[in-house]
Amino acid sequence: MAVITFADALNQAIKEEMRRDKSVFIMGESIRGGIYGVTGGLSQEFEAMRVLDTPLSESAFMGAAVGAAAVGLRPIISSLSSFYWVAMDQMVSQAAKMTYMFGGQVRLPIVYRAGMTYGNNIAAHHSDRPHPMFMNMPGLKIVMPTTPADAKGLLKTAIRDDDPVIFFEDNTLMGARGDVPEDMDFLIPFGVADVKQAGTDVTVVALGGMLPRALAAAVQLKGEGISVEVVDPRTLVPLDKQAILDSVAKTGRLVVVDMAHKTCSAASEIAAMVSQEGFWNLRAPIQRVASLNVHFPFSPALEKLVFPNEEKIIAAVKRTLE
Amino acid sequence: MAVITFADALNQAIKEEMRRDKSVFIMGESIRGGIYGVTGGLSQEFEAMRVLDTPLSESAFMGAAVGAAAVGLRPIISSLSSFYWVAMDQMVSQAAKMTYMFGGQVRLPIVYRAGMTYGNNIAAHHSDRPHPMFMNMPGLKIVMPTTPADAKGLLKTAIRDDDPVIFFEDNTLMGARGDVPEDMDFLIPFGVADVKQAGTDVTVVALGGMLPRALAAAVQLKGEGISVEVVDPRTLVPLDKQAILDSVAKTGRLVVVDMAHKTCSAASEIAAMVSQEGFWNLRAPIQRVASLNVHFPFSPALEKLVFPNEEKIIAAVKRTLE
Amino acid sequence: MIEDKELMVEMLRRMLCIRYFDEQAVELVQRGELVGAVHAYIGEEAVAVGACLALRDNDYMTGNHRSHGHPIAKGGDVRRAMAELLGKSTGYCKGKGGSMHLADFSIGILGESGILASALPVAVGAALATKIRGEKRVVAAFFGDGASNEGTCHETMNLAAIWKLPVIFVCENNQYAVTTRFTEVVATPNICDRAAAYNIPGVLVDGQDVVAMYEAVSEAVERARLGLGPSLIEGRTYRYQDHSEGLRRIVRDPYRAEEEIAYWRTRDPILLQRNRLMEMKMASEAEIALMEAAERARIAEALQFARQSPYPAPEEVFDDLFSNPIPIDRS
Amino acid sequence: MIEDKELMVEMLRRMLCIRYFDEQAVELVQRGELVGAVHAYIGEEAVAVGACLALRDNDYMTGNHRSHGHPIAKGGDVRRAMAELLGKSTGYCKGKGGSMHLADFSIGILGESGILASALPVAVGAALATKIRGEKRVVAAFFGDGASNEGTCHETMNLAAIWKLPVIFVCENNQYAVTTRFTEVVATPNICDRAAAYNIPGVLVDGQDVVAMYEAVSEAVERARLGLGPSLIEGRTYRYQDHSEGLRRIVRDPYRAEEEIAYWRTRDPILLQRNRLMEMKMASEAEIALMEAAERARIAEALQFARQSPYPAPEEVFDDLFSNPIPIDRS
Ligand SMILES: Cc1ncc(C[n+]2csc(CCOP(=O)(O)OP(=O)(O)O)c2C)c(N)n1
Ligand SMILES: Cc1ncc(C[n+]2csc(CCOP(=O)(O)OP(=O)(O)O)c2C)c(N)n1
Ligand SMILES: [Mg+2]
Ligand SMILES: [Mg+2]
Repeated sequence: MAVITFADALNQAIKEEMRRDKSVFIMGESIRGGIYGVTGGLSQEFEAMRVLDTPLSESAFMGAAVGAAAVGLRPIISSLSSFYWVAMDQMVSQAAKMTYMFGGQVRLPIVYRAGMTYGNNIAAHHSDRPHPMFMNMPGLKIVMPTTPADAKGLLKTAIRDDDPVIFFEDNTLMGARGDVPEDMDFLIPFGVADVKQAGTDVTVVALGGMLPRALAAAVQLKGEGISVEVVDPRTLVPLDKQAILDSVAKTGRLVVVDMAHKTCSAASEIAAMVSQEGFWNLRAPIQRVASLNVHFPFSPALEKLVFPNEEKIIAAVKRTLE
Repeated sequence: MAVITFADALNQAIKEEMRRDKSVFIMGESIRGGIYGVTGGLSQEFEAMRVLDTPLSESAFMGAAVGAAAVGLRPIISSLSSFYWVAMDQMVSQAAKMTYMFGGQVRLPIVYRAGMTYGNNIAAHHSDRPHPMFMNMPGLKIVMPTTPADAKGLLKTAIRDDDPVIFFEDNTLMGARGDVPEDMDFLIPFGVADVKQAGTDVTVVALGGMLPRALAAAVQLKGEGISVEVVDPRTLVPLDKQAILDSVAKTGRLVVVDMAHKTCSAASEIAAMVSQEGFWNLRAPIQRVASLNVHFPFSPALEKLVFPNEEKIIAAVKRTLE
Repeated sequence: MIEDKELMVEMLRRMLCIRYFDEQAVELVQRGELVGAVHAYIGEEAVAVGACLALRDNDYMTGNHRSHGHPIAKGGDVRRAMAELLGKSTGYCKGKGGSMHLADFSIGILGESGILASALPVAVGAALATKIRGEKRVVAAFFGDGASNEGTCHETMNLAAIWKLPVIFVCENNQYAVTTRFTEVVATPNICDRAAAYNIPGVLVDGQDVVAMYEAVSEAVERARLGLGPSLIEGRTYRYQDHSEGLRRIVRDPYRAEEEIAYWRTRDPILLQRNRLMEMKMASEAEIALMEAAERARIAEALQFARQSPYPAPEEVFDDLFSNPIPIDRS
Repeated sequence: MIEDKELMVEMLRRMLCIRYFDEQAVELVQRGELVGAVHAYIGEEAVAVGACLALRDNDYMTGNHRSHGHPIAKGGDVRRAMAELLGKSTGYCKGKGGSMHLADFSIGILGESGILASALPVAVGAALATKIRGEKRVVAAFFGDGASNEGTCHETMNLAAIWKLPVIFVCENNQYAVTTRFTEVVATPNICDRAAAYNIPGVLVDGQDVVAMYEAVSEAVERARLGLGPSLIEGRTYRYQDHSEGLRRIVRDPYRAEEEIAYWRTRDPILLQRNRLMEMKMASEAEIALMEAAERARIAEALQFARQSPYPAPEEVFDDLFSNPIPIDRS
């Protein structure tokens, strides 16, 4: 175990898997220079053909990952969520649909690393959090780690998985530090939520960078005598429904915190699921705390209003107790 | 009033608005020949520059609609939902974000006609129903008519609206016939749901082509002594929340029927909204009846299993009464 | 001109096989036995056959919605193809793909894509993999004149060019995208002129002449195997049928003249190769008649196989969504 | 060579204005007063200024993330631009856009796009509108060497070419996309070589020479106004700063040599035009010094304006999402 950052944990996972399996390679824009902090050192260690700087042609290289995977390699794509729009067709028509459409003839072991930048005054064009859209499309596994250890363990699992995985990296977490195992086979399975903090009054399900905020809210609420159970789903497809339902069975109250826009968010899905499958345990309306249904404005004066924070989570928890 | 088909109602709306306002024009692939049935006769009546056959360059022409609108024209785009993936960036980064990002300097009166083909054995690449994804993106108005009259009235409203509207046309309804007003100013406002059938036991909210199935289910259930209220939201953004909440206040039970994949569907959103805002009126778990979380298979033996039908709706209604 | 008689005869055989397959498919649509969309390749057979015969068995290929010609040309199994068209579980994709989505990964057929130009990145990715592995395989990527206007064409041709990937971009210029003539939507006289933008060879070929296609693609394949990068081959060809079967009911506008179709029928690729084989004394009329009968029988047998095959069972509907299945909401 | 002294001087003035504006922006980033990303245009001023001075006031323009040069060159207001950079309500976009998203629709600046090549369809759409209306306006679309590899470039150039739309595609080839040199990712020696694929003029211009840019774009504008369609102008240029401010902290790889930067500084566009004005006796050293002082003062005043301006009020956060507002969930 060593204490490292979230970014370095991702870097370790990529390096370890590239050492372990020669079929793993990585592509992206200016990644050899380590532009987004995570891919540093790869070009020094691995052959040039395994660390590829691409032209700004996302459709071509995100789709090329499909072709390379279809014939046996294991590509990793490195990009930001906001640049997936231009490659959306390759994500949907090829990556998501190919295995099914061709009757299971082909495996597509691809990891699409999708950084999410928001909350850093980078305005609407660079602040996308599109995980709910991809959840609506069958055929994609969707991961969103919250801690350095999970980042490493889930990324290694993703690289070894035989299906396309979209690996959302919340940039607000990149500098977070934590204990990370050094075991080469440290893998975290998909579909297993992590109860970050046990509690009895209200369940808070929080995604990615929302988790530290939810934990901070829980501390604050504890001071007010409210016991919050904080659940980190870790993967959205598959979703550990049981862990959420079990928690709600105990608390009877649910708040879901999602950095996506509220309408048709992952929070909406979790709320809908619980309102169906956990209905009889609910003792209060389900609260969603998500980004407002508006684009991310640039101005520091406005942007902070748009995404969830501790106060909004606390208020939502209290609403469930009214 | 005259009885015409859904397709002809759309055709009427386009023709009437093009006659009324010279700034309206239409673009799409092979539309002059009337390939998707709706654009027939336009090229005979209007000047060539107002009925444009485009190359297969969706990103260019769907984005060109933004540019043309930004300087004062009112473009209509004619395409299928499955072809929007290749133009996704233009829909998101330009159409949806531009007005806000530029502080309201620009109006974008555009109608994106998005045909949804499914249930006709056309396989995964041509069977998309992506309205929930667009609902997750602020800045787009989203319409989905269910009757010939609504098709006409809503399309005319959409053409006269100053914002980008995605107008989903459910191809299973294209041949449906109904009374359609001939009034040049027959407009149906956005955000006003239509209660298609009053009932007291269960509310069924049904979108687009799901509506006739819901109405058929209601007839069948009536025979069994179950009174179903059927609500057609007509527009998804804005959503007439009040109409749905009012109905649930009466019935205490809700089934939402959506042709999109279940996870993160419009049905999920409506369920989440009611589980929050209508919670205290609910007497049973909310049921979502949506397409299975799997791609549309080609085989007639399989495809029919994937999307909602009368039986599934009936079963869901009965589950709310258990 | 090719000396290899066996090859010359095989060219005709494969073209006949495609022709009869598609004639059968059209008939099945007309009879209502085949549901969904069918885009017949009739008239264009020389493009796929000439190109695919220039490949080795372990080379790769991707295609599009006009999808029966490419896999048959590449050596696919007409029984499994026909079963797929009928949505049967013995089909290539267990009935999940249908007419527009044939694929046989075991012999390098990486699939036909219904979304236009969408398979080009897949082709480039397969080529990248061969380069990373140091193999000598090449990839043929078929796409239409209409699809050539998609942005993905630009991205993939440039990517293949800068990385010198072994891709043969085969543009099947049948001169129309549905009702739109290519001269109205392509700014250069020929689509292959665009090769200049990528510093790669661009060759215009008579797409009705299977030997010409074979020779042009062979040259491109040789370049590719030598590590010299991609080529763009434009086969100028023609389709006799509607864009898709049944479309004439909807599209009333006669976008092309009957005389044009009649002219192109005089340049039928099968007719041309048939005559050539006889002129070159590589096959007699009787031998060709035998071959025709054999190919017809093959299709008839394939249809019988397809008809007798079972439909997929309802419980298969979620199969193959993932290779490593996960628990998902199946309700 | 241009005889119009006023124009020649105005070229220098606008370049100075951009230079000082961006130097100020860089300093504000360093001091932490400006948050978010800033992509400085320093070194590239001649491209935008030469191009925009070839336009009329009611012509249109679109740009990209390297976004301050284009609007200032087109005649934008530095006060409102600076206020936007600081996120103030007096900014061009009421603080909602920030550095990467300046726009002034009142003078045809249709906006800078942070997503690469994503504004090209917008430019083409504006050009289409002028054609539909029978106006004589043209559109200049700025994009980078990196962006030239996006599929959208292909689609828009082809569309503009076949419809003969009045678009000037201005490629600012500053030779790098972040750390990636264009020679590694573009298959032809010059980006303008790709014009061949669209049958349009493709011109390589010394992007450090504002007069050369002006002349090349003027010719393209003339063609466009005559209805002869689009042109592709490549201005070969260079940026002195990091890709974006502060990036050097992250990117350790020195992707370009110090000598290369030093060489390009000898070809500074402001220096070249300054010298030319003096050689041609169009301006004296003293006159230029006065102009420099005036431009510095303009920027200082703009900064003061921006600083004194209020931030947008919280209740404005939902404003401008729609032009015809609708009830949406605001919680
Ligand atoms: C991205 C996309 N846009 C539009 C379509 C609809 N469509 C299917 S085939 C076709 C025409 C294709 O023309 P071409 O590429 O020349 O191939 P051909 O049919 O002539 O073989 C069109 C427009 C599609 N499938 N995908
Ligand atoms: C579609 C898309 N991909 C990637 C990026 C990230 N990005 C921003 S600027 C840039 C480099 C752009 O290079 P170029 O087009 O040459 O413009 P320059 O910065 O050199 O002016 C990249 C990769 C983006 N903004 N949009
Ligand atoms: Mg064609
Ligand atoms: Mg550049």
